[in-house]
Amino acid sequence: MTLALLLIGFLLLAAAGAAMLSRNLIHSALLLTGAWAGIAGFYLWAGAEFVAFAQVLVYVGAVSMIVLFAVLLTRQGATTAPVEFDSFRRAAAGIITAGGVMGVLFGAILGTPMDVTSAPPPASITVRQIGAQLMGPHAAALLIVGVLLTVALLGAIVIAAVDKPDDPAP
Amino acid sequence: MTLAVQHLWLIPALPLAAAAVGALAPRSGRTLAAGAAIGAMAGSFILACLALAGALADPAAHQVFNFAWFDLGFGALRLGFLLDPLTAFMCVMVAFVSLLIFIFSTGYMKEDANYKQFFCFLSLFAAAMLGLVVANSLLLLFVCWELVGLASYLLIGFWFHKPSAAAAAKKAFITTRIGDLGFLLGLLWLQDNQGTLLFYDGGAGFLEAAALANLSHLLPCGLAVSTAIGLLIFCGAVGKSGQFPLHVWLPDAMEGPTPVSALIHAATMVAAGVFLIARVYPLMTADQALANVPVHALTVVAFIGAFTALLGALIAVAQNDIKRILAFSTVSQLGYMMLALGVGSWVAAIFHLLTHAFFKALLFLGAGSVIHAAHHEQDIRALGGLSKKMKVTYLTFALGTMALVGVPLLFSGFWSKEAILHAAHGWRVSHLPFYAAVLGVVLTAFYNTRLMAETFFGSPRSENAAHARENGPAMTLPLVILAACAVLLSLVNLPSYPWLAAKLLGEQEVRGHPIFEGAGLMGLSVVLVALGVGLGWALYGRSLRANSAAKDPLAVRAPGVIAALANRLGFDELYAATVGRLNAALATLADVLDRFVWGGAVDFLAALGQFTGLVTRETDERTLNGGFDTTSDKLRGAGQAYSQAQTGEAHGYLRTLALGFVILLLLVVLGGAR
Amino acid sequence: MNLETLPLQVRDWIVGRFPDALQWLVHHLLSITAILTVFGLFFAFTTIAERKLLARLQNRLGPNRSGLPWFRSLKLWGLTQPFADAIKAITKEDVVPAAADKVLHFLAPVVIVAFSLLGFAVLPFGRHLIPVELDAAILYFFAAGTATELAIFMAGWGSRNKYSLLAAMRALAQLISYELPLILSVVPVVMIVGTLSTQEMVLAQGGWTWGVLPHWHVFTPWGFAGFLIFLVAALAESNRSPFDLPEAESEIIAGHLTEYSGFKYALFFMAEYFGLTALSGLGVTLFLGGWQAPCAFLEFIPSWLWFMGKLASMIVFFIWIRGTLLRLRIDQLTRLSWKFLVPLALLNLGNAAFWALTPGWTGPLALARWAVSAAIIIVPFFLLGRRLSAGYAPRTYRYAA
Amino acid sequence: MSPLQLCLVLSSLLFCVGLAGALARSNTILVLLGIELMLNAANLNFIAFWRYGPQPAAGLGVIFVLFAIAVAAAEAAVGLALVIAIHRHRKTVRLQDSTALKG
Amino acid sequence: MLGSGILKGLGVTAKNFVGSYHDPARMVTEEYPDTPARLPEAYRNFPFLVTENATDPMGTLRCVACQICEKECPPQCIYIEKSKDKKPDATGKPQLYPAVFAIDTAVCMSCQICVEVCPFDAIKMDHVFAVAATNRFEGLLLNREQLAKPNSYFQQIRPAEAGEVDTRLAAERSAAEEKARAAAAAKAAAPKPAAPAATPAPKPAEGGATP
Repeated sequence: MTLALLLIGFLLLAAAGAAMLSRNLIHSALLLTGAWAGIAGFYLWAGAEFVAFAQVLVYVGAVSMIVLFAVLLTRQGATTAPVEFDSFRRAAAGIITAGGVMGVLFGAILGTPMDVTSAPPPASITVRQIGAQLMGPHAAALLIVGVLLTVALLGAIVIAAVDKPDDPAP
Repeated sequence: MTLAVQHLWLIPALPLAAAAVGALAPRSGRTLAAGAAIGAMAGSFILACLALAGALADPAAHQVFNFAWFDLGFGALRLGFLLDPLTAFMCVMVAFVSLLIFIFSTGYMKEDANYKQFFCFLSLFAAAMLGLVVANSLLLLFVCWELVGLASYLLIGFWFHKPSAAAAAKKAFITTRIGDLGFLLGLLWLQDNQGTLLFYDGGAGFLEAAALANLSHLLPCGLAVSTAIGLLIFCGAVGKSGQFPLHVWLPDAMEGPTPVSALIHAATMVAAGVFLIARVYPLMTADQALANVPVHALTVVAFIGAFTALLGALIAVAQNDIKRILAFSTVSQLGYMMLALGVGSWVAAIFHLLTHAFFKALLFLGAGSVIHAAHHEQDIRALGGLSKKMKVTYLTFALGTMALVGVPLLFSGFWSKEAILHAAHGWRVSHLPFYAAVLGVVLTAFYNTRLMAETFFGSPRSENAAHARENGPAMTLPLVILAACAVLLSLVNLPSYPWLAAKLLGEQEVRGHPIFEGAGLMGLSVVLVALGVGLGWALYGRSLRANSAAKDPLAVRAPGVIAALANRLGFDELYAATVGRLNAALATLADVLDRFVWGGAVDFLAALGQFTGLVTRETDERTLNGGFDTTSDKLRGAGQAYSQAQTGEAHGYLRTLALGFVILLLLVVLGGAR
Repeated sequence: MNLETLPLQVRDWIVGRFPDALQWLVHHLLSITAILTVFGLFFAFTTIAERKLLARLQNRLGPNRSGLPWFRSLKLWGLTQPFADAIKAITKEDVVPAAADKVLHFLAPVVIVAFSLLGFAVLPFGRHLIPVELDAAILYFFAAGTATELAIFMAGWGSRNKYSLLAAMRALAQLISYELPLILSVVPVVMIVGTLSTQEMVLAQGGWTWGVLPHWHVFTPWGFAGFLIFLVAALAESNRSPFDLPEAESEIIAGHLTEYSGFKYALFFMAEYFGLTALSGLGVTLFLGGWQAPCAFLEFIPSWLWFMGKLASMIVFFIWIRGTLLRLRIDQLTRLSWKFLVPLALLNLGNAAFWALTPGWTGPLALARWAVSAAIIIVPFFLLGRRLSAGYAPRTYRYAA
Repeated sequence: MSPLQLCLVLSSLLFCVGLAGALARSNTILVLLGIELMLNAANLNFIAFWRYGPQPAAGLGVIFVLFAIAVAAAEAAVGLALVIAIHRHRKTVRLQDSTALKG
Repeated sequence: MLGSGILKGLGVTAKNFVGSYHDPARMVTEEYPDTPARLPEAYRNFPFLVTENATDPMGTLRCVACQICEKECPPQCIYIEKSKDKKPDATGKPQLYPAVFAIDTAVCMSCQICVEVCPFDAIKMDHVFAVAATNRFEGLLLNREQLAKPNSYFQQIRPAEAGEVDTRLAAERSAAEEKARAAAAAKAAAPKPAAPAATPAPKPAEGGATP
């Protein structure tokens, strides 16, 4: 059980790290898709099937697509030119900051005594339960998220749409 | 609760759907709109017949289907549908007459550019009217009541490009609103008092005995609560049914297309007032048992009805517009119905309502046929000689006239009017209404004879009349059907076999009387009718008008009276002089108050403010400014210094955020450790 | 010997021969092997069936020559053609363009085949034959299907060929556009049945009226409309004609397949057919009653045979469509989805809601229920259809009778 | 180390990878992707606590993650649309080039 | 109605499908190696040399080695060497014959110009198409013996054209015989040298035969 978690975690972190380091944006996006799939794997491991599938559907199926579209739409001509780390200073500052955050997080996690010392039997939640929860106590939130998604969709279209209607799309 | 009452909502829903179709159809969708309207009406008619069958199976029962409209804090607001013989008979009548008038309209409105809208409005009206009839809640009834008012407004002003039509629509709307205000007050009072507006609710409705008992206590002014509420509701009926003193809108409403006049302002909507009083009859009669009250609600109803009946008939004598004559006749006949209600015979009122609906619709449609054929010539002085040119119209119109006049034995109008006279005669409170009614009978016979003679006999007195031709089957067929009904409808309530009355009263078996039981009264009435007809014939029929400019024979004999009557006894002027003036005076008063009193106060305050400002400025500039200037300079400098941190670079922000998080977490962890 | 449970008996017998510790592994491996074998063969024969059917639809003969080695006289109606094709594909030279992104170029066919196979895991092939019984099977199915889009993008981008890249963009746009109507056409079924589990959906379609009229969802107004939308969207999702724009050999060579040859090409081909088969299987499961027999007296035929029969007829229908219709243009394609299928699918959702709210309308009201439900979908169909074909239809053919 | 702590360590590592990426890279798309990773790391925590929390049956963690995924999808759509719009107007996708909001 | 066109199209293909099983007239496919290819008469591929007699191909070549075709050939795939001696031709006149006549079919483009220009109807287009060789140089270079095919073969692949050619040649031959007889008669009547009359143009005879 723990072995599986370690494996998933390793692959996940490797994919995410490689994505952040890659000089090729397309590779980054694809590796990140792998990382998202790995996160779905973690959800599966944790017994949250529904969330795992939703994660795959949303991230692998949709978000990665718009990332790829965005990458392809925002490069001028040279599709192969690698993305340089343009400033060593920036990179160093970023990594140092991240390291600092990691340090305090680790300190906090390892320093806090957790109630759970041994893994309980895998918790599982059926789709029916999730549906009842969503439609029952969380119905308002569900509606709001629906509105949010609609607004986001329209907003994205408006923002990304070409200003002049007769202007050919880039 | 049977299936019929559960699906009663379908009866108004069908025309409503047709109205929606008409509203959504493209402008060119004339056939679609008309077809939908007629089809929906036919459907409603069939459903209404089924409902009638359902109601007659158990005439004594009030079948109801109630449901909660929405929940309020203090409880649910409930609406419902009601099926009893009264509703069912009204439904059948409204649906049937509407159907015929819709068919008639396809011919009458053929050339109109707004044909589609016309059917949309008509359907809307029919839906509202049917909804009004089937409602089991005073609230639902009120909603539909206002909707029919709206439809009436739209249809009177249908030819809105005519200034007179627009003015008439406005007048009708506002006048009826005055009455509706009373109705609304009564309704609110009732809701406050009873907590329900349902008519029947298995013992909990406000028309049922338990509730009515709550309404018998007296107000400080001596009236019983039920009397007050009843009179307030009666205000609505007065407005809608064109009773004195709110009768002024109805004749003007004739500016609308003739089918509208026939349907709304003769057969159905104006009868809604009568229907309303009949519907809440238990409420109206709740004060009858009380002896120590100054007046009973029904007494007021009876006097107003009788007066209106006489007044309408009188004014009708001096009118020249064919539709206006019929309109005043309607006012008069509605007065008869109110009279019948007032004297306690609501069955007679409903009987007269039904017969009147048919023969008055017939008369209006006949008038419409005449007008359509005579190229919109409405002045009877300019008509004439149409009996030869328009045989069907002439014959059916004559039948309708005879029914209205009350020619004995064969015609439905005779029997219903006889029932009213009989009831008025038997009323113990006063005989004045009876005499008014008797006089009205004479006058009715008189002006109708005049109408017939001037319109149909003699020779054409204008180009338009000379060129008149009989209309197509879409217009004549409804006439024929209505004429047949006008004659045959008497069979449902002959004194020897009062089937209708029995059913309305919820009796299983029909107890007949000898047909000539009130023979004396009947004889009197025959004599009166003969007198009226004879007078009319003597004045107008014997020596027919030569040309349209010739003076009226009656006006020659009594010019003052006729002038006054032609001016409708000056009610419009009276209202203009009183209500209108009052309104204008109040407006002026408000204006004066506004301009001088409040305006002066505001002006003073403004001046005060200006003065204060002046003082402050002086103080400010001289004493405080130096100090504040320095402070703000410092602040600006500090702001500029801080804004250097605002680089606009997202990376920087993110970094700062992360560092802040680290510091915060360190604080928490260290603080927790401490 | 019970045909219905025969596959299970075989599996249990094999599993029983292994030690207890390994049994679960063998159990799953057997399921995988069975799926791979059955659907591998199914794929092989789908290709030959497609070629023969297409030929017949166009008055040709189709492949009929490949026989057996050493038995030249036995032609076997050309049925060994797929094996010949496979041998050819394996032995062909694998060309990788010099400028290509080697890793992605290699990964693309692998990924696409792997993910297109995943969908089979949740399809109930028979009364007792379902590889994995998942609670959220439908969601799993669509989640598994999304990776194929990525694979196509990888192929198109990794080839470093402008036609391939164009095809990749087309594929992305097309798959995004049609995923929505596809899922929306499935949601009504989920709504009516109230579960995401495929097996329960099939069970919900059991039973017959008078023993002959099956209670399949396709025989309800909303189900029929949903099935049609599903068909169209499935065609587009699996890049089948008339939606095979990413390939479009007449405009962009073969799109993302331009730079592929040999076995990698065969893998793409295989994945396309696996995807089509899986989607057809889902359609059968959701709308055509899954493994349920159409009549009560036909129940003696094992359920998995029914499933495969329905699946085969779906495939045949797809081939028929391919033999009939022309390829769309990209703007027509997206227009059809966003302006026609999506609104219609949303309305169908409302239709299903109406259906779910009125189970009590029985007797004569059942007719009204049907009429209303049909009207909800047919009237918008006509209105939307009129708007969609405004300016295109009715078409006048100048050169054809 | 208990499994819960393992999960938390994993999620914080993922968070830091995302943070480092968002801070170190200059391409706006990559920065957005880094932020997306941080969001996912937070989701991991929800699931971990749901899994090892006192009341796994309540399913609050799952529900929360579902909402978070939906919101993240909306965020990604709008964010990338913004990137495209900025690119169209300024012909750059470098984050440090877009400093019009400077104080 | 939207979709009616699709249904109609499905109907058409369905009809095709059903029809393809019972209506052989629909099927246009020929199973070539099993059933011989049915080539249209005008089909042409590679020229061949016509011989009068199948038993003695080299002796009865119509070709007189005039080398017009060699000159006219666009890809220059014809190679001819004239003979030193003369042989009687179809009309019995002594003529030269090709000692070497070779066509490189790897180069030939089947343009038919050699046939057009040949005044002796000696070279015609063939119907062969499945030509394969293991050697791409010599294997496709055809010599005189490989090119020669009897007139009966020509009649078989192109009956109409062969008939025309045959009647024309027969007319020429009979005209020549007539003339020979007349010359013989004249010679018999008044012995005179008859050599110059031996080359009448075939034109009038051809013009008479073509309609």
